[in-house]
Amino acid sequence: MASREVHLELLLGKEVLDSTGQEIGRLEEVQAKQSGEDWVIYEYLVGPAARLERLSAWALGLAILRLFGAHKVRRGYKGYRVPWDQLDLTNPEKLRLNCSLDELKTISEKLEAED
Amino acid sequence: MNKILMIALGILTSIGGFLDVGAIATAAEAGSEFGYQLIWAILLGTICVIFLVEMSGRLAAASKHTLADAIRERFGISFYIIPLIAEVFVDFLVLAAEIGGVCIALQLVTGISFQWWALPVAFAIWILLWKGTLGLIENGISTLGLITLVFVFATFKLHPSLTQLGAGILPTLPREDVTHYLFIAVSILGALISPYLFYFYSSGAVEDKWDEEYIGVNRMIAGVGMGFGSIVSLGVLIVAALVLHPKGIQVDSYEQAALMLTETFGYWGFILFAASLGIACFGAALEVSLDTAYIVAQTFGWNWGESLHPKEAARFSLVYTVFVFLASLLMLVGIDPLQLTLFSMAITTLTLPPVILPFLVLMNDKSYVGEYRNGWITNSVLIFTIALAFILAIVAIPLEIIGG
Amino acid sequence: MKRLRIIIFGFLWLPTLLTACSRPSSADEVKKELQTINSWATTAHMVGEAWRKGNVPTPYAKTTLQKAQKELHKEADTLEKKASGKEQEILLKHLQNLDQLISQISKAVEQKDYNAIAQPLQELATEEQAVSALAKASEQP
Amino acid sequence: MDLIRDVLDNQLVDRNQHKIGKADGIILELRDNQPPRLAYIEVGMPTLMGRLHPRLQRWIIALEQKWGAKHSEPLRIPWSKVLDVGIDVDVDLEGEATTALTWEKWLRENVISKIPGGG
Repeated sequence: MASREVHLELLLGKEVLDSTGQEIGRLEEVQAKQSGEDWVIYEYLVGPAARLERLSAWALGLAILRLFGAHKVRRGYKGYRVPWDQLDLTNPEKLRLNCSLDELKTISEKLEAED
Repeated sequence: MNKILMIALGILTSIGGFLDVGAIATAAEAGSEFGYQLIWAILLGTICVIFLVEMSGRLAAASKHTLADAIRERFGISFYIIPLIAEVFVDFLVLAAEIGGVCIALQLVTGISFQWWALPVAFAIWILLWKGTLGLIENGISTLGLITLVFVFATFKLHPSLTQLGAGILPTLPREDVTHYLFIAVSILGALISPYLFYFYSSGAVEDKWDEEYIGVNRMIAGVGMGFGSIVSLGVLIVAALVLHPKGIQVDSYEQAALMLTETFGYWGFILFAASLGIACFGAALEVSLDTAYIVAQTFGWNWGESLHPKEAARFSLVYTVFVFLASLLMLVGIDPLQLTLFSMAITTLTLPPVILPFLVLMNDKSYVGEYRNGWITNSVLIFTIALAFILAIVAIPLEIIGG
Repeated sequence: MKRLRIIIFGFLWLPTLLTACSRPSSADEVKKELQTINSWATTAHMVGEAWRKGNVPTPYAKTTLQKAQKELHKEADTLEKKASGKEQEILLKHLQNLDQLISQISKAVEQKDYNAIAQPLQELATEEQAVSALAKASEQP
Repeated sequence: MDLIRDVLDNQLVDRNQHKIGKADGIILELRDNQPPRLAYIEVGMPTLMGRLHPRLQRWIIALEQKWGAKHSEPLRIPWSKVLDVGIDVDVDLEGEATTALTWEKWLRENVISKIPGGG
């Protein structure tokens, strides 16, 4: 299959659903690392900032949350770490996990423990 | 450069920048209508603006980033677009009001109606920006701005009662006209806490290549310079309270304000009032025009710099060129300058929350300010200022309708 | 431009206009009017006085006196539109007097006649006192 | 590396430390059974406006096509040209030679230089 392009900036703040269609949060951050010649994505952060986005102060609200709640938001306190192979980007309008929320929780905790 | 000289220059720079059409107009109106009772508003506004200007400078010195750059980079375009549009809109109104102030000053002296001066004044502003450097603008205008000290001298000559002055330091409500009183208080705060100062100051700091060594200098400039400007505002308020208030003259137009120094200094008093108004507004007009070009260029990552030749920063230079002439049109069609001033001060307060809120994040973000993060005192003042900004934004419009 | 301003005003403040419907009482209105009248009358006086002493340039004095007159006319107009009463009539009479006196002062300024200005200035002071007496009286319920 | 925090919306500077724009967009290449690859950084008004509203994007493209430099294509900087990601993003390019400065150059030649003192 031919390669496809995705505009990352348009995915930011989009709703993410799990494989059963349950909303788990919004795409907050994308992490990349070097792999040979290329830089590749290895992890997404899906956070709880859903409500704040309505005020369009999404990023700011998030930052303030982090300020007061230290790094908990980022460290999976209420958000999730999603490995690259668990998030399907093929339809940018509908970001879906390849697993269910419960499975994601286990994966996320495992990643946390590894750090 | 010698550090003391640097501080002295910096302080001088900020004096001219602090006093503008809004500060003069609101202080004159406050003094003429409520005597000393609104002194607290000037003091409160000064404290807020000192802290915010200090933070803008510290951000620039520690991160080499201007405030506008930092907000877009840290929060992304979908948040930044709010303060950006708000700021450009407010800059437009304020610039028109500043141009109006210069035009009125010329009208006072020559008798030729202010409308006729709109385009010549706009041209003078533009040619200075086009040909001049940042150093020339900062130092030239603020040196001339020392003329506004005339209000402080007048205060001493008029011997105000210190106990009555002291009573104005604490906020009190008047027995009547409460809404109008509060409206003027809000306008004073809107005039002193001008968002353009923060963007302009941080851009100037980056253009002057500030680094960590300037952290201390910056603190001095913000504190002494802004405090000094506030003393001049207080001078305007006190003179208006002593000269106009007892007679029952309420400042509804600049012509009335122009009388406040004639009893103390005679003909020169009149000329000095016009000169103070004209120079302060001219300086502020230069800063507001530059500010707009700065933030637009920084939004899109264009090359920018007042000291660059226009062809080195074509889009930047074009922004201020178009902006200055567009703003002067508001004066050309004859909108009343004082009404426009008060109106734009009220609108300014509406834009304060999205402009000030990002400080809280940026000034605590290690990746920007590193070890120069806010301490608990600066954070407390900042949170207080943000709360104040929200209150002002909420009450400004109802007050304008009922009391303005 | 004026229309644009009205549109901007309306757009921004419609919600607050709808909620903030409190109107000032008529006693307050009368008092405000008296204050404005007094303010402009005193301004005219101060300008005349400053001009006589050579403290302000003639063109400034002329335009400011005109402005004072215009503002006083505006007050007279609003006063006339309201239901007539005895107080209104007295006030209108005062406004007429003020208008005449300011015209005389303007004329003196225009002709640079420093002698002709003394008399109307003095009379203006008397009128001002009458107006501020009315203002004081309106404060009593 | 955090792409949103460290790259998106950050200042791009060229080899000579000249500002050439901001990182308005980041383009990923999706691949089968392999992690998505960072392909380009995109610079341009249409990309930026597209993030606010698709209609704004169409307007700005139409405007840029019709007037002035008649250029609306965003610049794509291959990820291999990215030298360093700090507060600014350093790229190994000559700004003047790229299309990021098409409008800057057009205005310089057609507007600024026509104004006295601007040449």
